Amino acid sequence: MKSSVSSTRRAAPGRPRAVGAMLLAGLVFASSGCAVAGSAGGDAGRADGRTLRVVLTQEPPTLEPCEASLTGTGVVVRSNITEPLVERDPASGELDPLLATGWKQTAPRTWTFDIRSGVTFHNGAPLTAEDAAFSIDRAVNSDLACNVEGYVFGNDDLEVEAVDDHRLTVTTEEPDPILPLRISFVEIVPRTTDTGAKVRVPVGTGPYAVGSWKAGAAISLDRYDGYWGEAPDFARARYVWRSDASVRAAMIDKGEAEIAVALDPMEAGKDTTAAYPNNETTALRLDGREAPLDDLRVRRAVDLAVDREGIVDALLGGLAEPAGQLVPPGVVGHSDEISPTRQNVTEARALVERAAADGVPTGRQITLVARNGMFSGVSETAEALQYQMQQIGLNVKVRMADTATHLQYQLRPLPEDVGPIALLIMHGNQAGDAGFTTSQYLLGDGPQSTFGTEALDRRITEAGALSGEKRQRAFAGLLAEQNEDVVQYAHIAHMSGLLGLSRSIRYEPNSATGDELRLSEVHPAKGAKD
Amino acid sequence: MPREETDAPEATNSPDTTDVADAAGGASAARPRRPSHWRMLGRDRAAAVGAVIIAVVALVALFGRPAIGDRARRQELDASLRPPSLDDGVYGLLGTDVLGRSMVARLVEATATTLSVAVPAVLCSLAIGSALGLWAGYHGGRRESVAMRVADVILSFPSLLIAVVVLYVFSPSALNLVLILAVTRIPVYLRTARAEAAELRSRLFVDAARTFGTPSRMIIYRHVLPIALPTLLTVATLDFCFVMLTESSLSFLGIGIQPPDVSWGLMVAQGRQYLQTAWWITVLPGLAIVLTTVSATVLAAWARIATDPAQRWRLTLPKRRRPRSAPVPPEMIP
Amino acid sequence: MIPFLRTRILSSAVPLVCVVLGVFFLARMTGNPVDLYLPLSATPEQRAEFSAAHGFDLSIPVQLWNYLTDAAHLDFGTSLRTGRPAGEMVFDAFPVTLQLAGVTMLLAVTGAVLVGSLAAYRPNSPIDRIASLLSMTAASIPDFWFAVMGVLVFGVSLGLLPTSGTIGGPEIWVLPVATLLIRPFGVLVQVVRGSMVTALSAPYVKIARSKGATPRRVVFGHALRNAVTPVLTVAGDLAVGLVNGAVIVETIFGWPGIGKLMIDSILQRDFAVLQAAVLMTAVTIFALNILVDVCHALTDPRVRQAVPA
Amino acid sequence: MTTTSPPTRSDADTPALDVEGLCVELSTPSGTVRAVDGVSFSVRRGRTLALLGESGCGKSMTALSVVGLLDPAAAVTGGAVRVRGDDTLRMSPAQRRRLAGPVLSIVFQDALTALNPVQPVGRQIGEPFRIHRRLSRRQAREKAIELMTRVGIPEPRQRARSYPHQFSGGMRQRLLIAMAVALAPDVLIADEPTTALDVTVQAQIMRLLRDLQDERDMAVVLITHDLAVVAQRADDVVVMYAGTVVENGPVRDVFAAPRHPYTRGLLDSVPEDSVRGRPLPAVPGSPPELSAVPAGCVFQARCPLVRERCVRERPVPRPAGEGRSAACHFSEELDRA
Repeated sequence: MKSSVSSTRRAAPGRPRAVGAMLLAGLVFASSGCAVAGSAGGDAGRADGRTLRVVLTQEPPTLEPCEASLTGTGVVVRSNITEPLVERDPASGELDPLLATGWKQTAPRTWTFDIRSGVTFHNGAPLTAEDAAFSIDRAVNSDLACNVEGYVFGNDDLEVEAVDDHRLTVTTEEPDPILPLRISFVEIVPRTTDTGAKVRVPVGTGPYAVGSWKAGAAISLDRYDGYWGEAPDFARARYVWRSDASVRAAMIDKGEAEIAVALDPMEAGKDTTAAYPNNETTALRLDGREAPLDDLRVRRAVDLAVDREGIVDALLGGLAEPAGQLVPPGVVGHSDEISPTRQNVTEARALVERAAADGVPTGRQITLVARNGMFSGVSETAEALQYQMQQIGLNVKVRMADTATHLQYQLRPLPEDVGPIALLIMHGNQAGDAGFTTSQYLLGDGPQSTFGTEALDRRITEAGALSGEKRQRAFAGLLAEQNEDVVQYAHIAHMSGLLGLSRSIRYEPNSATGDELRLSEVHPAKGAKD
Repeated sequence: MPREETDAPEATNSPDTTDVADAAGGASAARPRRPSHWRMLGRDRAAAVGAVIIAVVALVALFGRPAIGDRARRQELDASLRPPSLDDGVYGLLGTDVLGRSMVARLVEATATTLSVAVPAVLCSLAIGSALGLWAGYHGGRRESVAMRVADVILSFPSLLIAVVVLYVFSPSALNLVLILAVTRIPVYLRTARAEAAELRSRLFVDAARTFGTPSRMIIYRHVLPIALPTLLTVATLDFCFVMLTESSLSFLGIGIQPPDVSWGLMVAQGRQYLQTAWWITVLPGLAIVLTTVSATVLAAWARIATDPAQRWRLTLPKRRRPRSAPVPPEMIP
Repeated sequence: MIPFLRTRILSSAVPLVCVVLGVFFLARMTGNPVDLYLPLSATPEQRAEFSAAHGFDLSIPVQLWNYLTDAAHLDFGTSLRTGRPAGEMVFDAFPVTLQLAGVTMLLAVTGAVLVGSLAAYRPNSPIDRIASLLSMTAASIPDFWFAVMGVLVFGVSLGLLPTSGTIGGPEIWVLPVATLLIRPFGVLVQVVRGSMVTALSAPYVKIARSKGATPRRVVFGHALRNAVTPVLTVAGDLAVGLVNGAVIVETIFGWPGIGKLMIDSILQRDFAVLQAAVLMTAVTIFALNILVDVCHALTDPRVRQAVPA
Repeated sequence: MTTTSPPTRSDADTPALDVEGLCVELSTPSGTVRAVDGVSFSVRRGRTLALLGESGCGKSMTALSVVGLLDPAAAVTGGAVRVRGDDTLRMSPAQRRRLAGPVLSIVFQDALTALNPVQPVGRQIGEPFRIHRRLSRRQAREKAIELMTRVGIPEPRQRARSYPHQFSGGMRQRLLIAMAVALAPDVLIADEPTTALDVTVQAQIMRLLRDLQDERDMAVVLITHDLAVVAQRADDVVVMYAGTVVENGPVRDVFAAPRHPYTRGLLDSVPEDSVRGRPLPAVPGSPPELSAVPAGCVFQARCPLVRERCVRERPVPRPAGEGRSAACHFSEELDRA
């Protein structure tokens, strides 16, 4: 429109002023450009082959290591800036040594860890057992209310002691067979770290140290030259964030970033994407305390109503796997025997009719609560579930909530007087053990469970004390029991993440990628210059 | 109230008509029959097209839902994202969305929902805002100050924020949506009505009515409202556009119309992730918004002239030389 | 001019106070943030401790008093989400939005005055019709849709512009400003055109022509200043409305502005940040309203004499 | 435009303004109508010509066509407007602009809307000097103050900074006149310059106009419906009815012995003693609609002398004495009446 102005004869009178205005605009433009650039840190982040540019969904609220179990924080911090003593191999579920070279159960309630020598923090201080003890103490026993504390360790405090520079003992109140796995969630920080408040920018032992954090714009990491392990290929890494998936995808297409997380499944066809199972499992949690969902037949009917293949193919880009249990393959306790329920509308309808005949108020409105942004296509999924539940004769309404509201529905104490709720949940299995899942989601009074049965509760408690093959069998058995006799959950799918990867790099995503994007595993593509 | 004094007499009384009216005075003063609105509409091609589009939209909104039955909700996951084609009957004409629902049926249903949100919202804010504004403008003084400050408060609250709080935190029901949209738009009418009433309150016919002891309520209703109404209605028509766009923005943030209900705004918002793979999901409802609002704007401009005796003559001129007054009245605040 | 300003400022302060109080109560109505920030299995003791640490256990009037007294010292508390001072976060974010909105309004008003005047000079000419149609269309395109299209077309397909971000040369401004611009521009073109048509047919314009004034002199010397009053009013309200548009633009293009900060903080129940952000916006709107009034007074001598109610 | 083109001094015989057969068409709801139909008149420097007629008779439109300020709804479809011998209707807009001010100028009736409300009056009055003489702002201001002094604004130096709304109606009319005569135009068109004013002020304004006319040797076209003003001020009169000229001649002769029944009607309806300030008197009936102007004589519906020929044939202006013409088939009969 503006060109038509200046090219028309009648506009001629306006030109000098227009030019003035444009100049003025340009001036503001330029000055404000400087100001923003100034506040954002200057660096243009061009593709120079030495900087790895990663685009996330949101700015990490903090880089505090004890909050690393928050996805937004952990994806930057874990294994890049700070490291734990022990790490879990996402593929096999085995524990591998990292800052600890070995560990063993030295007493029924005590585990001993051998601390690696020759490791230094970014501030130059050497790593000792005392640092490790400090870190565990800070994350688990302090008043910081770290996220890792409640989720991984429950409420019990740990007794931590540095025996000498390279030996650490951890003592629990009850025998804990999976303590090393729990310890893998604690990122190790130097003993000089603040214990009174959370830190925003941590010091760690990882391959990268925080270079700069321009609030709102970008976080830069620099390669730490004193890193004890193999040096990563990229000298620098930059994180930026865009909340719109199509923009993240566009940045890969445009060459503005090498890695983009959480792309839309619709992009899956491109060769610049890589899908990976992300250890998240979606399910519909049926509130068994409220009619009509208090009737087992109705819950089973809901389970039968869900068209898992249809949802996975049409809405999730074919990337997910229909699920029959809350834990995906690779997690201790996953049962290979359980197969996802197949949709059977006739049978489901019959079940609902039978329940109705027995006086169950099947016409009562059920609220299907889902959270915006839970995963890509969540509102369509909710619509599909609603439609499928309606098809079998139930009355369902969808309510899309924000995170905080969704949490109110998810966590005990559960909201009162809201009628029967079918809550769409997405459970992360990063811990790699069904024990975490069952105590939260299946235990009758579990923090995220609406009801349970005594039998199931007993089996959960028993299984938690076991280890090895027995543990595996016990959990697999009780997961099957939930599907038979409890049906609090109508499982939907084991989800997949979709990563955008520029052609200039090589990276194999794994199930932990969503929580822990290891920059050291990213390499320049063959032929691309270093 | 300096800002509201936008309507200094010489600005609104369109002096451009005076000399022509003078010249043509002999003709227009005693014109035996005024041309019917239909004929005038027929002469203005743009307005006629706009009227047809608005009429179609209104008809679809009123009678579309019974006609399509449950087609808009019938899902068929196997038929996901079918492009528009002629092979699948009427309902396949515009393709299907990601859940395999017919786009034709979705658009029809969305028309009804969109209008059922936008129309009540606009009417509410029109009624409340105009009433308050006329009352404030007619009485002046303290009452006027209070009303204007109320408008200022509403305006200086980021409206999207209120929307997020009410819709996200409490309940994203259609009723709340209508209320939010209505409340945030009240100041527009309040200001416009106040300006009109303030200007009219000193006019002779109002004074005359006052001296006869007519209660102020009646004066406002009988003398002030009829004169202010055309302007207010024009603003309302244009506000329609704003309300639809806001509803769309709210859908983008996930707090607009809630599925399985569907509105144009929601369709555009949900469809944007399929822009590259299935353009029709987002482009068609977007087109519906643009077409409807442009038609409403054109029609509002036309109606404004057509209802103004001093300007009606413009519409009857031959096309080539027809001067036009503003398609958007200056009072319009987006 | 001085009494004019004084009256105006005093009368505008009332809404400001209302907004300050309103946001406090609105925030409190959204519920307790404790659940969001504590681990899922936090004990009641931990919850109580957290509440006490952030003052959520105090009674509402006490919280309000603390909020007001602290705000008077420009202390807005600490963000729950990031642990940073809320005031600092807002002051970081605010210039971004202000620059974005400033550039947008400057371009929108300049462009609209040029295009609108051009259209009004020859009503119903092809130029007028094209300008009217385009401006109406521009005003009715959903902004987020335009933004995503812009990223795909200009960012990816044509490769002319960066897709998003705040770091880089002037080119990074194009898409965000264009997205924010379309609606104000579309509306303003129509307002300018309408008010110019009226002004251009006024007798004083005829007189100016009878003095031999060139079209340029007629439009910019005589008509524009008379036509500018409604344009200013509408532009002021559009500028206020830009906060809403900024939410969308900042969300899509990853600009760390105050619109996104506000929405994030409400979704995260980060009350301190929310209050600081809304207060900042309200003060800006307050200042903007006064600026608009001053402009009115500057352009129209009649306004200067009228003392506002 | 660089310098004021020195007007080629016309000899005394060439009229300053010569309008010939001017036709203006107006688009109306019921189709295109002829608002001005074949109007001709001319006026010399130093002389005053009055265009007399009821409102809607086309006199204002004639004036606007002469200065080129017609509304878009109206268009000149024929005739010529010669200023110093050059037809302005065939000029380019730029050429016309060069005449506007130094040669042709106009005063409107409503001085409040004719002055730009947002500009100080000094600047508006000085504008012609800025446009045509390329004076600096300061010089133009001085000129404006001189003019304001001349038209009788008290304390002109201070008042030059005031805005139109700060002046009374009479003062505003003075300002408008000052602006119009700034460059001493050859032709000044005054479109009902006193209608909006009260009677005492009217007289002052008319006196001012006359003084200025004498001073600057201007030709004045006075558009009015006020017989008294015509009688006192004009040298010649053109009586218009329904877009046409019905009678034309020196005021004294025409008023003494009208040759058209319409003029006659006008004069008869005025009481002998008080003619001043009355609106145009009542001639029974009302003018025809422009869309329904009859084929024959335009005045036939109200004419006391009407007969069959008037319905059939439109009378053309015929000479009716020394420098006079009238468009009536039976103008001779008026003498006898």
